[in-house]
Amino acid sequence: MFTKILIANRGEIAIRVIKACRELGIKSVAVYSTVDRNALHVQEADEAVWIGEAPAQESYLNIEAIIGAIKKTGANAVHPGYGFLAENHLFAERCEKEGIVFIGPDSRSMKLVSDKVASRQVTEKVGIPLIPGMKNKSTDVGECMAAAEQIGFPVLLKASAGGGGKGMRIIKSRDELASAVEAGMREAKSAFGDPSVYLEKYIEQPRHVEFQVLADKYGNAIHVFERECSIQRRHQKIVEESPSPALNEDLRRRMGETALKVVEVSGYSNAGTVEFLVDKKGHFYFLEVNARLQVEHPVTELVTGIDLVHAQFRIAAGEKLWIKQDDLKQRGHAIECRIYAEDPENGFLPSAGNILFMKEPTGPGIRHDCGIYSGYEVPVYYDPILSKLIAWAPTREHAIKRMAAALLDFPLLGIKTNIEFLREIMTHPEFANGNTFTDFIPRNLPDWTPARSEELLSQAALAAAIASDKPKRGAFAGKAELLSPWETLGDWHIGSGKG
Amino acid sequence: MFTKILIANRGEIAIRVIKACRELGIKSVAVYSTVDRNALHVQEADEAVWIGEAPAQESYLNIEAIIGAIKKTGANAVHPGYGFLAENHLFAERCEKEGIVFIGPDSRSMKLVSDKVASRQVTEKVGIPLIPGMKNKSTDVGECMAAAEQIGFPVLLKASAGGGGKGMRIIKSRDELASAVEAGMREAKSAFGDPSVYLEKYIEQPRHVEFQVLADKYGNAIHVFERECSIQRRHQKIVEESPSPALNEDLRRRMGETALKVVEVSGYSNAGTVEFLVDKKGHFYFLEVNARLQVEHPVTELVTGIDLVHAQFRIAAGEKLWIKQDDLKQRGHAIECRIYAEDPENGFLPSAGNILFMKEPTGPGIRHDCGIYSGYEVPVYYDPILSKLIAWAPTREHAIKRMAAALLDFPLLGIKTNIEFLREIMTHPEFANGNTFTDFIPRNLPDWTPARSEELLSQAALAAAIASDKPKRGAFAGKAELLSPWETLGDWHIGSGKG
Amino acid sequence: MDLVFDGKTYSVELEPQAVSGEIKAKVNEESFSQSVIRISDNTILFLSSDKIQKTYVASDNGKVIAHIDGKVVAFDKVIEGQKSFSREALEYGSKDQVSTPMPGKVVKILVKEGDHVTLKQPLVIVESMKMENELKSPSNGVIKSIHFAAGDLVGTGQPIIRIEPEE
Amino acid sequence: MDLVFDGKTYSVELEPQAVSGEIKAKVNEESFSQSVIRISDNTILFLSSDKIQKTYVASDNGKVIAHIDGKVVAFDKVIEGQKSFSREALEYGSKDQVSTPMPGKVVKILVKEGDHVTLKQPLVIVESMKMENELKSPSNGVIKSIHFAAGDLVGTGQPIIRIEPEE
Repeated sequence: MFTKILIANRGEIAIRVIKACRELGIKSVAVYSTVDRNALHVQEADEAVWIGEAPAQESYLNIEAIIGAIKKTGANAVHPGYGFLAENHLFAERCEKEGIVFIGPDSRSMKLVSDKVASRQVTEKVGIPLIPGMKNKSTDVGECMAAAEQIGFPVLLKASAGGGGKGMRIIKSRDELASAVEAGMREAKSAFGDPSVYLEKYIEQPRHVEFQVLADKYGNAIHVFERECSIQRRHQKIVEESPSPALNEDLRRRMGETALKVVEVSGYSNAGTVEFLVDKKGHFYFLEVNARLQVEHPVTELVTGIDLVHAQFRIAAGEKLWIKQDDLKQRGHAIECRIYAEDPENGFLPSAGNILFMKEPTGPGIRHDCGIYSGYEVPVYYDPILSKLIAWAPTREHAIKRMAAALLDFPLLGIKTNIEFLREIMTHPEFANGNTFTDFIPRNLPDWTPARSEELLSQAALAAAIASDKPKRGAFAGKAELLSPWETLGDWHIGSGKG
Repeated sequence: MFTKILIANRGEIAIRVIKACRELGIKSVAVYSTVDRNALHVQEADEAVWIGEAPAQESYLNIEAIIGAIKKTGANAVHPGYGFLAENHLFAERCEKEGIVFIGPDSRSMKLVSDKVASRQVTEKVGIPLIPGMKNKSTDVGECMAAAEQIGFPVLLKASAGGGGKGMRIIKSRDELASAVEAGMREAKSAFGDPSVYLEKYIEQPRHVEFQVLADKYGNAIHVFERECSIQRRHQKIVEESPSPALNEDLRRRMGETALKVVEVSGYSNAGTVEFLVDKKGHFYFLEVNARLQVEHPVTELVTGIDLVHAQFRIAAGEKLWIKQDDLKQRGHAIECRIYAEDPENGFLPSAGNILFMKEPTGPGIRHDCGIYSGYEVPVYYDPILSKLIAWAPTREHAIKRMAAALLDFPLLGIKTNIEFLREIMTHPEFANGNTFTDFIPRNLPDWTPARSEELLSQAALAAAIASDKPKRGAFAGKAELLSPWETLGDWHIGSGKG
Repeated sequence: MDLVFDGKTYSVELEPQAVSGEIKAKVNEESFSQSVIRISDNTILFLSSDKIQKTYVASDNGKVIAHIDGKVVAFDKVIEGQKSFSREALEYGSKDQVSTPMPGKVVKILVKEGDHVTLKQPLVIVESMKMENELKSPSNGVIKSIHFAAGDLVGTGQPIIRIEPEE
Repeated sequence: MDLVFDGKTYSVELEPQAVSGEIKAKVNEESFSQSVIRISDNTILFLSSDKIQKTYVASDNGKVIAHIDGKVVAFDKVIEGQKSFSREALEYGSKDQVSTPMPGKVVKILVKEGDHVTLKQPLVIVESMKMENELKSPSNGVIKSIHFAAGDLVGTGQPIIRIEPEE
């Protein structure tokens, strides 16, 4: 096994990997940009190296700086997390040349699967079902227009080089195409350094279902079942769950087999995700392979008992796959909610600033993969993901209630977040019914704004006034008593209540 | 299902039950003594009722006050937690008379199993293996002496009315007997209101292995596998795990069947625990039934995926058992460490006072059932348990490392705790080897004191000095920056380090 | 003390009753009494006859934020001697201008001076936190002035476009 | 500043070097320099060439507690103008008396005045937090006086038994 791993990432995923290192007695090295000097991942690592200024191009996307940090600290391996360089095959290739183990697929198969067009070509040959679409990626509006005409509107625009919804757009008609393609290319360039896009047939009201796979370097592979990730906003997943409410045993088996076939033909190794769209009739279409650990990997971990980060380490270190497909079983139900710094009341604009107070949800079945802390200043430069709240329970119904209860008692004050919006999803009857299609949010929660009764506002104003009525003798010393006049109150009973 | 449950307890177990209520949409009612006005369980409940002064006899053991609180709030059911009234059959009987559902066994079977002598008589008849011992409980030193002579020293003294190590003593010879019996009776009286004790043959270097059972009101029962709880100090469990490193499939099956036989003959329903001693040859002896939810129930929950508190609710509400024995499987490994307010450097004397700062451990596989918070004043009146840290992982080795890592990053400052001592257990080679006998602590960690190098003390002094060097402009405003001169530091690199 | 949320002022007067275990309070002239326990700087319990309401609070300079029943309310404090201001005027979203709530880069201006625009019409695209965001018109009106061009960096609350609202 | 742990005094002098990003410090005359980031009131990072050491701190009146690498060290602060004191003298466990670190009830006194006792011999049983605890003799010596009887409540640090230690 490795003795020292550098984590070429930040935030909650860097901390997730650092904790995995700590459990295995592996030293961890964090990297950070100037603005991340006080970030939590720096505090949790054994070592940390400054790699550049705040803009990601100068730090977290800066291959030279990261290779330099690996060499300087003597790390044997690098874990890329998700985003940034995770699916950059040039980085993987560079690591291979430098004799550094890249914890992920080899650069050749990464290059193949991360190129959506190339991977379509390979998979089409072996009969894997695909959505009709462009044969080649493009940076030309005219070419896109011609392809769209041939496929037939509505079409879906995607960035060729990356995932996460960046650059993605539904184009309903000819008129919208030019500006949509231009904007998509700009976003693709900014996010992945490559403006190429491609178009495919847009499937209405589909579900997004993906299979987690693990493949070793010797051609052995298993799938670790599915995650349903249909609840999205602007093509960005925000709620994920496993098992999918839409799969029966037969469909699950067939999709799992297809996922393993994709892995086989692309020569993929390490952890990866095979994404599918499932339409209302239960037809499924292969979308792409995410050649990395996914944001939503914890739901799989909780349902199957597999530690995916440890599995990544072991495979990268050359171990043969130690689990058999038949040994795997899904148990109970897990749901993940992504906590974003964004303002649902104002078009989900990203929010940044100082976290004045936070209390992490805890309790049976609750996991919180967290990248922030009380007093942390959320910078404006990176993805607005703050943390991930994951709830496991024996049944889906119970997991939903557990998640809703955890979201209710999760103060995160000082910046705007989507916590209340997520609770709205958890308590929505269509979610309870498993009617989770990718249009869930526009269909069920269009223009959502939080309800605030005058009674609540009065109570809030009272709380705010009490909070501002500080005792005069200086800082809070950690004492629950003697803080202000209210603490001299006597004991209270039910029934002594409201005036 | 119930609409409102009163929790006749405090601390982490009250919060555990309150959270279960919240998930199921059941209103929760807390009770509290005068000294517990600021306790966390009061904050988490939907309602709270004052039931008396700090001494438990006047509040948490005060049946009249608790029945009054149930009636006043209109709760349908009462959950007793563990300790206090949990195994008091008079309380269960009183609830039955008042038409309140007691979430636990009925008073008749509770009375039977909680009387160790009576339960021995019943189980002996059906051939359940027992440790040789007194036929009747006693409050007479002379009677105990005669019995001890007949059994043969060493003998073990136990309180007849309760568990948790209270009143328990090993008596090696005649000379020790009188004072040990007297002290045991005093402790038994103080803890359970009943001074009766009894004696049995003391088995050397045994393991303590218990089986969790669930039985409905219609004679259906399952066992939810075992917990090994051999790591004890003064007969008080401090580390528990599941599966037991000592059981093979055959022994597990036979012990599970025996546990179910005990349940059957005692007419027991709801969640309970059948305790056994296992000697070095793999013989097992039935000890007693704990007629309550155990402190260590989370390890079973994590390994089997059963929510034991929800199960208790459902069974108490009259549901038929919904799980079959064959559907149950142990997955991975879970370990629990009990966090106590006690001072391992000074004979484990209990510690109380103000918690100045606490950071809860988090991360994959970590659960923290917690009854305290930063700023909380730990009162002197009750059990010194503060919280329970539970780690689950795919293997025992991984679970141990996960637990050790979590204990390392668990500051709980202001009172003395056993956290460092627990970490010593987790990192001990005999624990890693599974050599967990009840004499683990006296054998492997006698007179343990924490090692503190001069280098560590210098570093600690430096940290203390920096902490005391407060900026002049008042309270910490939640900002990570601009706190003190150190924050004006530039960015730092590996290698720029030590002078 | 006066607190402003969403343009509305909440005037709160507190009168702790140390003996009875309650406080008397007035919020906008409405009087009520309430049992309160202050647990810590950030935690307050409100106690009524049938409910414990755990409330979290945090404050920063001119702001006090309360978290009740899963809902967050951020108030602006009105400092004495300073005239009252509304949240709208401080943040983006006033009727006569478009600004961004956080620093970002202007990607594209979608209108030009003199254009007639309608409520919610996209006016400018700003990139922040790696996502493009359309800022929409807060009213029907005419574009009065444009203060930034594509590629410019824009700070929190800086007006990007001013609008002459029409009735 | 002077800090006392286990009877030993640690004198710390701090000299922050704002420009270089380090502080110079002296602990008991030994000088070193160290990179430090103060994350919050309770969190400090020490940075050296091969290790980040996250350290937690908390203080209360005369005490400062540090948590480094899973180990807790509680220092007494020596306030200027006040003479230095040792931890032993403040808590139970000084050589000439037995007291309890927390309130409890005396269950049984195991010795009487004039008894010769040996180091670690049990002298008194006190019940706190529902457990009986034996308090042991801190030295070889003779029982000088006994200040409580069975059934009495005893407060933190109150001497229960005084001992005349022998060489």
